[in-house]
This record gives sequence, C-alpha cells and structure tokens, in this order.
Amino acid sequence: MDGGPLLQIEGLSKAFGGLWAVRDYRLALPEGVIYGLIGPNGAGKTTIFNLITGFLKPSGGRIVFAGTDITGWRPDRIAHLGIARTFQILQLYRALTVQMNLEIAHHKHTRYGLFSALTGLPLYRRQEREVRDRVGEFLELFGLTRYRNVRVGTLPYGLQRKLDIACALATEPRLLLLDEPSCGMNPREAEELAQLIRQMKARFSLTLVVVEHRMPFIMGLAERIQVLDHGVLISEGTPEEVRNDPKVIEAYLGVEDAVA
Amino acid sequence: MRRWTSLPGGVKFLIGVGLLFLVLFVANSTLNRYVLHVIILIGIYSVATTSLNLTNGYTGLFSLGHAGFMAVGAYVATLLTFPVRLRIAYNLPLLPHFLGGPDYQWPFLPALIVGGLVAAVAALLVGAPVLRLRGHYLSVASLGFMVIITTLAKGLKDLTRGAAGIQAIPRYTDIWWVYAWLVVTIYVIWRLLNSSYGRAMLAIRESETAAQAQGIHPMRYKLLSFVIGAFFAGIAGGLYAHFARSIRPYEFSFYMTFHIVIMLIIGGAGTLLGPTVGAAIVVALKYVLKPVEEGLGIYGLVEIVYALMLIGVMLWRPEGIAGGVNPLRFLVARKGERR
Amino acid sequence: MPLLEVERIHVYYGVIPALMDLSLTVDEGRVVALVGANGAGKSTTLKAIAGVLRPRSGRILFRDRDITRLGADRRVRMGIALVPEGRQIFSTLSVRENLLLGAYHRRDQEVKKDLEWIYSLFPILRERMHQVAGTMSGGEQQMLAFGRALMARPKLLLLDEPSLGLAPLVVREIYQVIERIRDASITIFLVEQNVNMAMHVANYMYVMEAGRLKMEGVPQEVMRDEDIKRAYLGG
Amino acid sequence: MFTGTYVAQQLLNGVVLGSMYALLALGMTVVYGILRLINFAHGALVTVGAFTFFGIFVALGWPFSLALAAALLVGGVMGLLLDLVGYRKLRGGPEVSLLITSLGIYILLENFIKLLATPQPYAFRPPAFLTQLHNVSGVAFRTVDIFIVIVSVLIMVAFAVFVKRTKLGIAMRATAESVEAAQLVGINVNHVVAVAFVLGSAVAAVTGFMWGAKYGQIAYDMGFMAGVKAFVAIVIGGIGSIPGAMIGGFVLGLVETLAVGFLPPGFAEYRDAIVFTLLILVLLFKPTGIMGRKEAV
Repeated sequence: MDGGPLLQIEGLSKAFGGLWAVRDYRLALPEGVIYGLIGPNGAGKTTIFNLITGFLKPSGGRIVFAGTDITGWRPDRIAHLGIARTFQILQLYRALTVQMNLEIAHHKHTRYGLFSALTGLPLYRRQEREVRDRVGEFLELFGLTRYRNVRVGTLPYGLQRKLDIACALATEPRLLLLDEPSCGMNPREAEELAQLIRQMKARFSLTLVVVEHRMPFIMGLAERIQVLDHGVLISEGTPEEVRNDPKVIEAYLGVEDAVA
Repeated sequence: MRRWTSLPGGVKFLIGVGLLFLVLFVANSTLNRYVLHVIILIGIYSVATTSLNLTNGYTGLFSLGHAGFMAVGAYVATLLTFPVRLRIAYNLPLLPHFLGGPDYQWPFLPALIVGGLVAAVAALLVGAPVLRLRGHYLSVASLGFMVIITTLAKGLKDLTRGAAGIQAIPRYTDIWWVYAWLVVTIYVIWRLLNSSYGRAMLAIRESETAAQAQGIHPMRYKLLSFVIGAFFAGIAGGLYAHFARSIRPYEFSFYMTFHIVIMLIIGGAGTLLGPTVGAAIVVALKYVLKPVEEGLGIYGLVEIVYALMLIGVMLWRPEGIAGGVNPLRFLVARKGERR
Repeated sequence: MPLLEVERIHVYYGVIPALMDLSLTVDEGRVVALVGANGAGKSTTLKAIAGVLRPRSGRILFRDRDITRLGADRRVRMGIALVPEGRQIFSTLSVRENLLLGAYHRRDQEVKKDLEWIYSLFPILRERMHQVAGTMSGGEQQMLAFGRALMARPKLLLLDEPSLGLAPLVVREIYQVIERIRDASITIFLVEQNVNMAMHVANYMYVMEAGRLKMEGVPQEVMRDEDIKRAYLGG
Repeated sequence: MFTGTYVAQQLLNGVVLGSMYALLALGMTVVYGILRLINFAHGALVTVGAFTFFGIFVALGWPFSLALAAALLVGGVMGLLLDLVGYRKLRGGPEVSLLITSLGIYILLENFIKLLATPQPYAFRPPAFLTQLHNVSGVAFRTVDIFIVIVSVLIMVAFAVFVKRTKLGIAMRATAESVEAAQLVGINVNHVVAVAFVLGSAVAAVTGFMWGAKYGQIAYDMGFMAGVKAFVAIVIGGIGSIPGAMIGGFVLGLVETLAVGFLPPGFAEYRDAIVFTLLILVLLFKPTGIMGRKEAV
C-alpha cells in the first residue's frame, strides 16, 4: 500500500425521484480503523452502504477502494475485491445449516471448474477440504461449533447476529461494513459484541465502518465518527467531539427555539 | 445405522446404485409387463422431476416451462433416431449431411444427448431474458415459453408433422436406459450440491442479496441451473418419446408441467430423492385410479385427486415450496439442510 | 382515568425481540409522549396498540376492555386511530377519498360535517380536495394523514413521529395542529424523536431505550438535560 | 391486398375478443392488486359460467335471462368459495404458493366439469336473436358481437362507477395500495377481498357465456388460455391499474386478431406464441405496461 486511505469517497450523491438521500458525502478511511456512522432516522446511512457495495448506483461521485475505482460496479465484483457487509435486516440463508452458511460465504475462494466439481478431481477435493477447514476455524472462533448442523432459522436471534458477522468475515475481506450490528440485543449482549468486533479487527487486520443507533455502543467502539442528517454530513471527529457538537445535538434532539 | 451415516458419500451412493439395480434386476425378471411399464414411467418422470427440482427446488426459480424443454428433447431425439425407411412415408425431413446424411439413423445414446443439448441451448436463449424476472413473473413467462414451444411443434409441420404428431418411433427405452439416466441425473445434482456451484444456487434461493454481497453473481448460477435442468428435461423427453413410441405437441403442454410440479411438491422440493418419491406416488396412483375412472366412466377423477393432493400440501405444508416438505423424510438425504 | 393501559407486553419480529416487558398508561384528555433514539421500539409500541402487531404476551386495555386479540380495523371502530410513520396515505386516491376512508366504519350522518371540520382545521386540504394525494408535499401529506385519522372520530389519537423528514417551519405548523387537536379534547399518544417538540406539548413523558422503558415523568423532570442527552447520545 | 372492409372486419373481431379479455382482466386485476395472486382459477370460472348457462338454457330450457342470471350467481358464489376455502389461509405467504394453489384449483375445477359433463366439446347454441346475421357495407357480424361489446362496456362502466364512487370501491383501491394502511382506517380487508373475488368471478362467468355464444362451442378446457391471456392483458395494460387492465384486454384482443388476419396464412396457428412473445417482451422492456405503476418485476 502507498499509505493512502483504504477507501476514498468523494462527492458521493444519490437521488431517489428528485429527493436527495445522500448528498456530497465524502470519506477518507485509513486502513485499520473503526469508523462509526450515525444519524437520525432517514439520514442516509444504509444508502451509503448500498452505494459502496454496489447495491445502488450513485447519481454522482467516486468511490475508490485500495486504489481501484469501483464506482458503479456490480455487488459481487466488489465483494471479490475485499469489501464485505452485513444487513440491517439479517440476510442469512435461513433454511440452511450454520455450516452451509459459512461455506457459502467462503464461495469466492473456491476456484475449481464445473468439470472438477462433477467428477471430484483432486483440485476439487483439495479446495473443498480447505473450505471445511476454514469454516471449522470460524465456527471455533465464534463459538458456533456445536450449532454447525442446526438450521439457521431455528437459532436464537443473538446467535444469528453473531453468525451474520462470522459469514461476513468468512469472505475474508479487508473492509467490513456493519449495519446496526447490535440491533435487537440487550445491553450485555451488545457489550459482548463490541468485544468480539475488537478481537476480530485485531486478528484479521480489518478496517471497519459501523452504522449504529445505540450510542453507548458506537461511542465506545469507534475511533472516529461521522454524523449524517438528511443525507448530508454534518459532523466528523472523535466520539467526544461529536457528542458535544451543537449541530449533532440539534439533529438528534430538535431545535429548541423552533417551538418558542 | 450409525455406521451407515459415517460412510463417505461416494460409497453410500455406490451402494445405493447397486441396490437399485439389484432390485430392478429382480423386478425385471419376475414382474409382469404391465408393472414394468409403470416402473419405467416412474423412472422417466423421476428424471424430469429431479431436473425440475434443480431450478425450482434448489435455486428457487419457479419455472413452469419444463414441459417445453422435454418437448425439445423428445422431438430432436426422435428426428435423429427415426428409421430411414419410414422417413419418406412419414414425410419427415431427411437428415442433412452435417447430421450424418439422408441415409443415416442415429444410435439412441447420442440422439438422446443431442436432444438434451438442444434443450440446454434453448434454455440458455430463453433464460437470459426470462431469468431476469422475479417470483411469479418468472413462472408466467416460462409458462409462456412452453406455450411458444408447443405452438411451434404444432406449426412447423415440415419438421414435426404438426398436431398429428410422430408415430412408429423405435422403442429403445427400457428399464436399464431409464434408471441409468436417473442415476446420472441424481449423481450430477448430488455433486453440484457438494460443490461451490450448488451452494451458490442454494444461496440465491435463500437470499439473492446476501449471495451478491458474498461475491456470487446470481445470473450466472441461475442460468447454469436452468441449463442443466433443461438438459435432463430434454433427456427425459427423449426417453419418453422412445418409450411411448409416439409424440404429439399437446402431450408436452400444461398438463405435463402440472404433473411434474405435483410430483416435485408432493415428494419434497429441495430434497435429493424427493422428486423420485413424488414421481413414484403420482404415477402409481394414476395406474391404481385409472381403472376406476374408466370403469365408472368418471373422466377427470385422476386429475381431481392430483389437484386435491397439491392443494392439500400447499394449505397444510406450505413450507414445501422452499424445500421442507417430505412425507418420507427418513428415506431421503436432506441435502440442503444437513450433511 | 386511564383510557389506555399497556400491561407488560413483549413483541417480537420473528425471533428478534422488539419490546420487552413494556407497560404504560395514557390518561383521558392528556397528551402523552414517548421518546427515545431510533431503534428503541417506539413505532413498534404504537403498532402494537393500533393492532398491526400482536404482542407475544401481556395485555392491552382500552377503556377497561381487553383489546389484545382484536384486529386493527376493530380497534379503529372502538376509537383508536393511528397516524403512521411515513404517513401511509393512499397516494393514488384523491384527498377527499382519503378523508372519507378515515370515516369508513362510521354509519352516522355527521361525516359531511366532520369533513368540513377537517377542512377548517387544514384549509390546504380543501384547496387540494380533488388532487391525487401522492402529488402533495410532505407537509401536506402529513396534514392529510392527520385529517384521515381524525375522520374516524377517535377517542385516542396515536401519532408516530409527525415531524419526521419535514422542514422546521412545517414541523412548527404540525405542532400547532396537535395543540388544536388536544384542545378538541382528543387524547393523544405521541411518539417523537424530536424531544424538544414533544416536551412542548406533552403532559407526561416516557423514555425508551432498546425495547424497554428507561424513565417516565412530567416533561420538566424527564428533561433534565444530562439524562435525556445520555439516552440519545450515549454517555 | 387488404381492402378497407377486410380491415374493418378484423378490427371488429379484435374489439369483440378484446372486450372479453378486458372483462377477464378486470376481475383478475382487482384480486391481483390486493393479494399479488395470479389467479389461474379465474379461467375456470369462464368454463363454469359457460356450462351453467348451457345446462340451464339448453338442457333445462329455462328462459335466457334466468340462465344468464344463474351463471352470474354461480360464478359469484364460486368466487367466494375460492377465497374462503382456497386462498385465505395462504395470504401473506410466498406469492409462488398462491400461484401453485391457484393452478391446483384450476385443475380441480376443470376436471370437475369434465367429470360432470363429458370430455367432448358441446355445440353451444345461444338464443336465436343473438345469432342473427347483419351486414353493414360488407362488414359481417351477428347480434352476439354487438351484445358482447355493449354488455362488456356496460359492465366496465358499472365497475368504474363502483370503484370511483362507492365507499366499498374506494376501500378496494385503498386496500390494493396498502393492506396495512387500509386496516388502520378500519377497513376489514377480508371483506374487501371477498367482494373482489365475488365480483371478478361473476364477471368471468358471464364472459364464459359470451365466449360460448361467440364461438358456438364450449369445452371443459376452454378457460385455461382465456385466464392466462387475461393475465397477459394485465401485464400489457400495466399491473396495478384497473383502467390499464381493460385497455390491455382490448390491445391484446386486437393484436391477436390482427396478427392472425394480416400475417401470411401459415402464421394463424402461431397466435398463442405471438401473445406470449408479446408478454415476455413487455415484461422485459416495459414492465410497467401502458399505465401501470412501478413494481419490482
């Protein structure tokens, strides 16, 4: 790496039918940090994730990841380049087992052809063994080994959340985008999750962007925070700076003198 | 029991195949022609339903056009194997030189495979636009494809003899051909499911969004699933033609699709052997009920029973579509769920 | 006298817990506000009261009747009307049709009279009477959503983030309307993210966090700056 | 070449066929709008209506108006039964399960009719006043053609008034837009869905009579293509739009008739293929149809 930011976003905008969901968003994300992305309902946080991962096409702006301009790429190509994400509403393969979910997540690392798959050639056997070993490691790491043959839809919600992050990591990304990872958890579970995220970051030398609603959670986790309101970046800084920024307080609590 | 489950998959598969052919051998030498006839039909429908299962059960694309691919396979194979001396009498086209020349009659196996390949090419052409649609739009568009195929089969009289159909097709299909193909079909799908290809298909069925986020290009695997499914549907069509010895366009229309959909749903969509179980139940039921229907002169009874079974499964086992229903669970490896 | 009592309800989305052991009371003739950060479960609470979601356990009483098992349409007939988040007006229908649907269950002869009342409350709706609702601005649509709910002649009006996505000037206008509705002696249960707005109109306040009640009391008490700031921005 | 008379004749035929498609599409689209159900069984109601009329008018010899009223009534009751017994339990589930169930219901009804009647088609002789031939400057038609167009237009106008002016009609449009919002204003969605089924099915049954009267023959399997083509008409007109469904019906009727009338004779057999090619093209290039609103396809 040339020391430049891992993810560089400039002038990113997205309009839906004349309304700006995101306007002139920018980000220079250094490798190895955790960034928090917060803001009231409808601020455009998830839209930004969808733009970075290719699920939405930007109306304007540029997204450069590790020196490659990925603006307007298909989601699967972006995933191959090393960006993984989770979704606000869990997108697990509910009818499949925990093991299968992780194997699928590892998909982009298998390279054998259809012929090898149908005949069971050594190349296929070797790579499948690798997949199983890798999946075994992740199961172990996340404490999911004893659930490996359980259908995901029947797992308790907290474990599903955990598996979701495990699957994102099983793609072996350089950049991980988490969309409200603590959603639906109680404070204790959320604290465990924060712990887990820190461990994962260290172990896989990850860079993360986390969208969150739960303030204590994100304030404790992120090194820097961006605040969005109505699709516009209104503040950026350390958690402490952001918390005391009058513009942020106004966005969250409303303008006092508006009633007066 | 424990020892059985701990065996490697390949060994289990071979043992299963060995047992199957042992049973077939005994059946073939002891049972009467009528029963064997039923057993062969079960095999042909099993191939068709198993191939439908790949798209509808595993990849979650609810296609209703499968009978169209069967028609393509049946007609192509028939045209290739049709005896030279009968071609002129039947007003069927003589084969052009690149297909062996006007005096050439193809052997059964290559004719079947070419039939399957042409069906696969048709799937590629149709799939590229149709698979972009979602949910029931895909169902209706693929149904439209089937109507187009049967209409063509009726209309292209110089090739297909139109609505009159083709008769006197040589009877090549026997119990060994059918079950060998069934084994091949199940083998291919079983291998697929144990590879990244099949896993990608399951992923698309469960959540296309997540699949994309994990680097899977949905269209690629949807097409693959559709094309492989069509290939085996074409094989099933070819086997059917050389068993029934006559084909007409309307045989491959709505009712054919309907029957294999019932077999799939009753047997269990998204399970490896479910389609075979479903085919056995539905075909056997037909041969039990047919005499009743004819004896009492109540035409339509068989279909009414089928329809009631389908509605019953849908109302009381709705998870069946996504691959949950399986009345004979203990017989069937639930590939999508456990390994 | 309590008009609405929510007793220890638990609500799940599938396996996701959304409300845990939530109890609250809304007294007749008052404006009660429910505030909290987004994702805290405020909208879920309103949906459970309106009957769009079913609690897994617990009871909901309206005028001392257990309504936990009743469908949303039955609750409207009993006098509970919700102005949903994002307004959910019928965008392909005309303004007038939207308003008439608000009175769908009513068989009395006073619908016309109430229509006039709504038009006097929101003169803009009279002007736009025959316009297709989807073509109106966000603020106008919010007024229509209010009007539609009021056409049901509710005893209890549930408001889900009426200020969401609206410009400050429009928000002020909306709140003036809320005051007028309050003065028409309709009980209001209000969900807001905009705490300062909520505090201005409410007699009583509940604060939620992560699916549970965090605190309650009269606004001045609840609004001791640090507490509420903590609830929203962490601490 | 094609003379003016020939063109006029084809146009008339197209409008007659289009009227019937429009009626079917109308009934189908109100149900689709609320439940997202492609109701294959809608086609079976065409057959039910035709056979009910046939049984009462021809076999029992009752008066024409009574027979038509009976078809209407039987159609309506069947529609209600379909909703209550068949679909209510599946609401909110995957749309494909509704589709498959409707296939099953179609097969059930079709074979029930086959069982009650016979597999052979029946010659359908409408009352004498409908079969009278007219000739207006070379364009030939029978009274039944005019009957079909007029009655169809009347039904459509009545339906438009119902949907536009009555409380129930407005509620129906509201429910089609959002079931949740409809519940929140106190609409009983089950009630609205039942009404949609009853009306749509009754109209389909009357269309069955028209179909028989126009083509002079009825058979147990007459309804399938009619039902599927009604859905094609909905897609062409624009999914979710009631006027769109009617326009789509007329467009489809005209396209089908004109394609057969103006293409070389050999192409006449491909009419169904032409219709479905049109469907696939519309789905791909203009999924919103002529006047539909946006919906994920």
